[in-house]
Amino acid sequence: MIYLYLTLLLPLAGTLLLALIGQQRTAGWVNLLFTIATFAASVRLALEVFAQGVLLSPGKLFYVDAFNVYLILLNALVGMTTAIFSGPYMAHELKIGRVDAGRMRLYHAMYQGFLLTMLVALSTNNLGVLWVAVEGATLATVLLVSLYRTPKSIEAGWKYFILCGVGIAQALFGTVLVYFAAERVLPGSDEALLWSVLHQRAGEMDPAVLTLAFVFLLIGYGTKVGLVPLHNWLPDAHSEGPTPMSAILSGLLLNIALYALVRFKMLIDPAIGTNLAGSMMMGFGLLSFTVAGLLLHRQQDVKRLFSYSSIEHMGLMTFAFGLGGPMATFGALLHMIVHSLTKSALFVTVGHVSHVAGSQSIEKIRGLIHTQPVIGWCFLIATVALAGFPPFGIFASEFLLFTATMKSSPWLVIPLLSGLAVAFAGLFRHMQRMVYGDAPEGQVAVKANMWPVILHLLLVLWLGISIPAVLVDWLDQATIMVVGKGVL
Amino acid sequence: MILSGLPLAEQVILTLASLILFTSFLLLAQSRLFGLINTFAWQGVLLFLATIMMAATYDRHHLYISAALTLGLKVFFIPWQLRRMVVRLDIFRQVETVVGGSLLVMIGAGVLVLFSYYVVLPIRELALLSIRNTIAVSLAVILIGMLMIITRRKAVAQVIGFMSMENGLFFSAIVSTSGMPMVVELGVAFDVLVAAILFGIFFFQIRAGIGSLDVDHLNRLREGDQ
Amino acid sequence: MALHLAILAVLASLASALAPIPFHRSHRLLKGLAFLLLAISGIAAVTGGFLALFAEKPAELLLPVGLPWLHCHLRLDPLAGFFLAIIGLITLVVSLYGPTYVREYQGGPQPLLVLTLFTGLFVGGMYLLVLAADAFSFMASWEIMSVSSYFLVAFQHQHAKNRAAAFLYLLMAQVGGLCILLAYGVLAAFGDGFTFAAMASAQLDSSWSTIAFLLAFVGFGMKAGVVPLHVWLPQAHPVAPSHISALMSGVMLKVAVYGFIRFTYFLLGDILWQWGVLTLFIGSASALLGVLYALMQHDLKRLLAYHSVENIGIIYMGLGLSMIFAGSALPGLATLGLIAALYHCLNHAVFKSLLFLGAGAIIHQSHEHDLEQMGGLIRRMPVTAVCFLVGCISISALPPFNGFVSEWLTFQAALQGSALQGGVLSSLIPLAAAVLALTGALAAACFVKVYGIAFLGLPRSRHARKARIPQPAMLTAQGILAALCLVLGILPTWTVGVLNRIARDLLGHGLPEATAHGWLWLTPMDPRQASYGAPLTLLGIGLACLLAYLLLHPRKQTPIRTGAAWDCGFGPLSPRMQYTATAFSMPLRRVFRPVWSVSEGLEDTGTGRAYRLKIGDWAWLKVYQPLGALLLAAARRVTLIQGGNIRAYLAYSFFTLLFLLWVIV
Amino acid sequence: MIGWLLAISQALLFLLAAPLMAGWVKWLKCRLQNRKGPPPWQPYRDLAKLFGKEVVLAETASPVFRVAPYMVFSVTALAGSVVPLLTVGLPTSAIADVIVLIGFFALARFFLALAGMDVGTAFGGMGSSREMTISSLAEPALLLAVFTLAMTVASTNLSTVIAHLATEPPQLYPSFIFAALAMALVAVAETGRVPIDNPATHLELTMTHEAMILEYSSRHLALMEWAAMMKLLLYGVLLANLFIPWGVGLTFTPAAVGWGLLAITAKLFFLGIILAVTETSLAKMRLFRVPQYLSLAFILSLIGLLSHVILER
Repeated sequence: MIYLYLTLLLPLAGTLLLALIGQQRTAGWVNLLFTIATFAASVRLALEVFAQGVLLSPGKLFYVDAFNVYLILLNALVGMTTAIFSGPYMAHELKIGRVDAGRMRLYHAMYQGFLLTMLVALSTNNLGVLWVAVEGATLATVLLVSLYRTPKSIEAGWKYFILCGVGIAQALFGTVLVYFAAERVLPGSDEALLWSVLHQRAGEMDPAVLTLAFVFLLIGYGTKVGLVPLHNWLPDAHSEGPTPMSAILSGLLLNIALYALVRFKMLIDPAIGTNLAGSMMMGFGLLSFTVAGLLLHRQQDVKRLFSYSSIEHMGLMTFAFGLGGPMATFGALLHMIVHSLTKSALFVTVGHVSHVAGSQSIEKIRGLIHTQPVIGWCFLIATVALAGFPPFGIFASEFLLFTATMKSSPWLVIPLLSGLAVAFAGLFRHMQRMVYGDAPEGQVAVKANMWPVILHLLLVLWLGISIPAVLVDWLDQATIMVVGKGVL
Repeated sequence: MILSGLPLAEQVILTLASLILFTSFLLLAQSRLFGLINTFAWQGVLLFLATIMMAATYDRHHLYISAALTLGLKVFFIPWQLRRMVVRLDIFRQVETVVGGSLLVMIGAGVLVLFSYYVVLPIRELALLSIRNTIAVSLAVILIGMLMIITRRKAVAQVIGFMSMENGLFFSAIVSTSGMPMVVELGVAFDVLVAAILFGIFFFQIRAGIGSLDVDHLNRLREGDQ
Repeated sequence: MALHLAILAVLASLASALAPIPFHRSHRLLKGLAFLLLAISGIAAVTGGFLALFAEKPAELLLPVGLPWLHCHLRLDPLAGFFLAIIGLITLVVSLYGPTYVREYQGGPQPLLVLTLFTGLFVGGMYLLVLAADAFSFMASWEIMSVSSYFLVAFQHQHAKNRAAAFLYLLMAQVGGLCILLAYGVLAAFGDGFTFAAMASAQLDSSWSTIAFLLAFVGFGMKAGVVPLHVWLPQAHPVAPSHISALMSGVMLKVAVYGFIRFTYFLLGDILWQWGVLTLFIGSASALLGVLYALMQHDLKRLLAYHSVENIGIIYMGLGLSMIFAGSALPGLATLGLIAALYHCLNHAVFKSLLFLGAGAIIHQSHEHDLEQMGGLIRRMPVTAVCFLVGCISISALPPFNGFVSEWLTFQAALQGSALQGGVLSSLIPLAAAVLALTGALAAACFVKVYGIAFLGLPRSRHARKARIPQPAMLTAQGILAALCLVLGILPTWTVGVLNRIARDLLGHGLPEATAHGWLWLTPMDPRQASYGAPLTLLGIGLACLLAYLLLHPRKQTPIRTGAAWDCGFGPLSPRMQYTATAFSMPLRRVFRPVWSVSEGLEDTGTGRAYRLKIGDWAWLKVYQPLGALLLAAARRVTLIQGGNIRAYLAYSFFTLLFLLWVIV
Repeated sequence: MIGWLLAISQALLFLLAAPLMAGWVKWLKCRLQNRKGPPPWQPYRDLAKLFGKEVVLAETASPVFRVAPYMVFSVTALAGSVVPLLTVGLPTSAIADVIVLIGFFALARFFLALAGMDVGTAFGGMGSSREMTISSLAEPALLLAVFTLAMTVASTNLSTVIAHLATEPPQLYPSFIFAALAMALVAVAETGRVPIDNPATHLELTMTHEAMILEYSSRHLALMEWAAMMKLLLYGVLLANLFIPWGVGLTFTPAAVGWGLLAITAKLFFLGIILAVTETSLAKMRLFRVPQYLSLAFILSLIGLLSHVILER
């Protein structure tokens, strides 16, 4: 239990401390130290959960089970590796004058604050607190998106703020409706928003209210997931903020919104009895997947490119969760991990790439392999992994997903596969021009620490070749929770 | 539903609900920024009254805290802050026009109210209070708030629309379930507070970066051939 | 034992990818280590493959990697063994050839390590693919093969052409891979599991099995390069380094055929004759169009790539015939078709690799890809010329070399069409045979052109004049393959005997008659029906030559008088007066004009006017380009939703909300 | 053993008879054109003269140029040895069925065309290009015609086919008429006779065969010429023995062989007459009319095949 609190308190302490000293030159290191400590705590937490099973805090405020423990671990890990990248990256930004000391303080404090809100969102048992945390995550990052104070970044920040604010407000309404339905089942109880309680009684709630609630939840959290047509904030926010933020946004925040959505789906499915929620998620998933795939073809900014790819992958996961069934769900859960790892690795690489080329514009990035082979190859390999080629983990999860689709609704496979091909073409047509060929005059290598990227890619490779037993166990338990049946 | 069959408290709540809905319409129609802010503050007052009403009727003590928060945030702090902004940004003279013509928007809002009622119809009425109808009203407030954000060009007006959505949400929580658990209430209030502050920061950023608070000028980030 | 050797092959190839990484500073060490390990893997694979061909029962193994509930199943049966041996053989030869050939890339813009790394992965992926006995490991190794070969195609990425080719290649590989995945998905859905054993036992109704078949057909056809899925092939093969082209063309396409056979014969099992008709039709189209397109090329490697399309077509024709017979309950004839196809797989692997290695030698020496710039190379590189000639004769299906035997067997299978009940089918099948005959004749025309233009005549460019004899290792590699062409051509009985084991494993039926009359006579059905004495053919030709030589050659050795070639009295001949490759194929271009999109005319070159000829591929112009345009148009439309106006964005979410509310009520 | 002896002697006979056939047609043509032509045995004299001459090679010729005549000659000779001339059932006929035979022709042609391209003159390349074009169009027609027979008898073995047709009671196969016509057309094209090519000219713009061997002299030229004559005889024998199989010896008894010799002589005699008459009455056609000619052959053989499938099964 202590480790759970540590996992949450460390980022809190980090936020407060860095709010004071964030402008110092050592702040990057302090940031890193806090993330390392958080990661260590989360590892101990995971071991504890592995040994003892589900963990419920005394006040029933926190609840760690197989579904969120690995996400907590993933969060802490990506938070740490991104912090490794963040230090030198932001130092470079400071040096070239894109940010000043005050903003560095904001940045570092909010980095920790962001991690805190995400960890709270994952570990909380209270659905209301979940909402508060997700909204908090928006608020923590909104100023980071406009950190550079360029007209574009301000615009992106404003859009992010308004669209997500309006969206997430719908989720609150949905939560209120769930609470309303739960109150009737558990009258006068203070526990009507506790997931651990509701999950037991889900079948008894009023289906009409829950259906209504799910629509709002879907719109609300769906906005944060980046489902088309609620996604418009996403490419802007991801492309204009500092790159470490993009890595975390894309790699983690989207996952958390999806996590919230799935938690609610788990409550709503038994009550409604039909697969209405699932169908809606499938529809949104497929639409996002297709549209994002097409949009990839028209990108001119490398970070926008990868944020659309995030939409695409989130669409795929949403589709999979909507599809239901053990295999698709297992695939989607696995996809959450591998996508996070790959995508954050890619954004970290993109950060280095933009330093090499001095620009985020795809037109200006050329000959990376020539100038700096390690960056070029990491970039290329990470994209290959992202496109779902084996032996990387994304292949495994997509394999599961497609075969599951083939089994339950074969005709949907056609748009799914054509979408995948379209998206792949969209990624690679840009990719090739950036990494291959001759470098432009005067392009020189930069100092880059690629170990976070390599670590992520190795993890993804490992997950593609063989998934460790403990993870399989968790994923399977989570699958059982989500759809009632495991794959093993 | 026969009004006379209801206890007085509930009659008062229903009246407040209709008044809140009315303020939403007013917000939609207002073209002066100060007018908007004032109307918004009045909506907060109504919300505050409704909360007190619920707290007294059902003896929910934690609702008094909510009521206090509402009073502090929605009636005093946010309107005060917005007013200060408007003055400092020197935009209080500007007239805010409604995109698409205010009559059309009003009709649209009316349709939204009907739609909200239609949407909540399937909910079975179990509780004593005519909750379903108040939920319909709060849903209508939310939707109208959204409509307002869509039809207003000025960032400040959008913020007020957003906050009025929040009011609708809050109202629904109050009337349907007598308020959320305390921890959630506090969290939501904290989020609203932070959001209000952030909005203020953003006004200055937008003003500095783009030169106008007209959100239609925020169109640098788009796809296609630029 | 066989399986252990196969695993050793996989490990050695992976080691050849990874082991040299620490030594990448030293070219010598890097090359030595990488190619040595590759050679070891080749030897292991050939040995393992052979052992598997003669093994009593298939070897199986379960590796604890892969998905948690689906560990990696490996299985080595005769079919897998056969293809394993093919891969190993070509790998072995390539590892002989490679060290010298890659010298060209030393000190180039791309590190050699990239080449060796992905070569190792590529070969390893192919080994693993034929061993895989569950859908997941099959797909994983399939994609490893695709991706690593993509990197090999993109190796010299400083040229925009190479990048475009690599992109197209990977895209089509991806689409094909997805189709295969789906095909497995269908089987798994019915067969309750992803292991091949579970899938093979699946009971499908004919419509679902047809769907699965079609998906597999497209998926494997995409990689094998059948018309109209072939467009990546003539772009990707020419731009890869030549020894890689040999591997890609000689082996990777075969691996696709392997997948197709494995899927159709082993996993689907109950074959419908309609599938055979489709396969036969597509095969015929590929064979004919492949050779016709090849005829019009004058980039040597591109030409060879189109010939791969042709030969894959021939293999598919054999398979199609076999499937028609299998679907008509004639297992004996089905066996004949299958053996013809398998035999051609082996032959094509050998002679196409030989030709690519030869082309590589030419390019290595003259740095010319264009036939029009070659000429007279037989004098500069005689050994290569001889080996290349053997390759040309083999690929043109002329006796007594190997290409002929497999085409002959295909003809024999086609002639058995009269055994079928349906009159339409039995009259269509001989038509396919006529197409095969046309293909063979055109291939001969094409290789007369290639050999005549490249090796004979006078050098057409300075580069061609400066070519020299390649290094011995390269020549040895070519020599081995040329010898194999001859051996496989004159010992068909032995080869068919080996292939029989595969057929018996897949169809439960062999060709007992084929080898029943001793090693001299190949008699597929019955000696009275058809027979071919390949060793005697060679002997006959040899004897006749010898006799003629002995009888006619003067006893006294006087030097032969030489003089200028006849010039019609217009003065000395110059190399520019020779027939060109374009001119050579002109009559056929006129005859088959609608087959290509031909645009010709005169253009100003600045110094004068020159003849310009552009040959376009209809499949590319009419299918792929419009598809690409459609995609881009759709993308352009879709970008409208990201128009920049925040109010519009909010309206989206507003109306989505209303829509969903409306839906649920 | 007797079979092998007979086979070898038949092959020798074939070699020796080939010039006579060519001479016979030439003589007949001259007669038909009101000329007093060389005697039918003139080709023997020509060959003998050529064998005695000194070889002169082009400076630019490569070894391929010198190997080609031997290859062309020996492959054609091998082809001759597997075709039943006098009797069926010879051991050599098992070496090659009709498809292999076509393969032999193709192999010979391959070297011939290479030789044409070797020296590097425009003539040679042109001849090779045309030869390969014509043959690639002719081959499918030939094969389809052969298939009609093969499907009737269910065998591609020439010996089996001829024996089967000769022994069964005489019947009229409609398909054979078309197949025979198609094969005759192909034979004309493949042996370079009028209207495809004119064997009597050396410098004409449409020539094919002669252009390829333009640079040859002496014994090389002789081998090439001899091979061409053998090819003519081969096609004649094929046409004669496949479509008019009667008279071919079915056993190895001297009587049978004798009858076979007589029969084939008579058949070839008449074939020569037909060939000479057609060659005299037709003019050579333009090169780009040749595809039409060959597609006629293809259609004939296709009709033959179809009528076999539809009418005779």
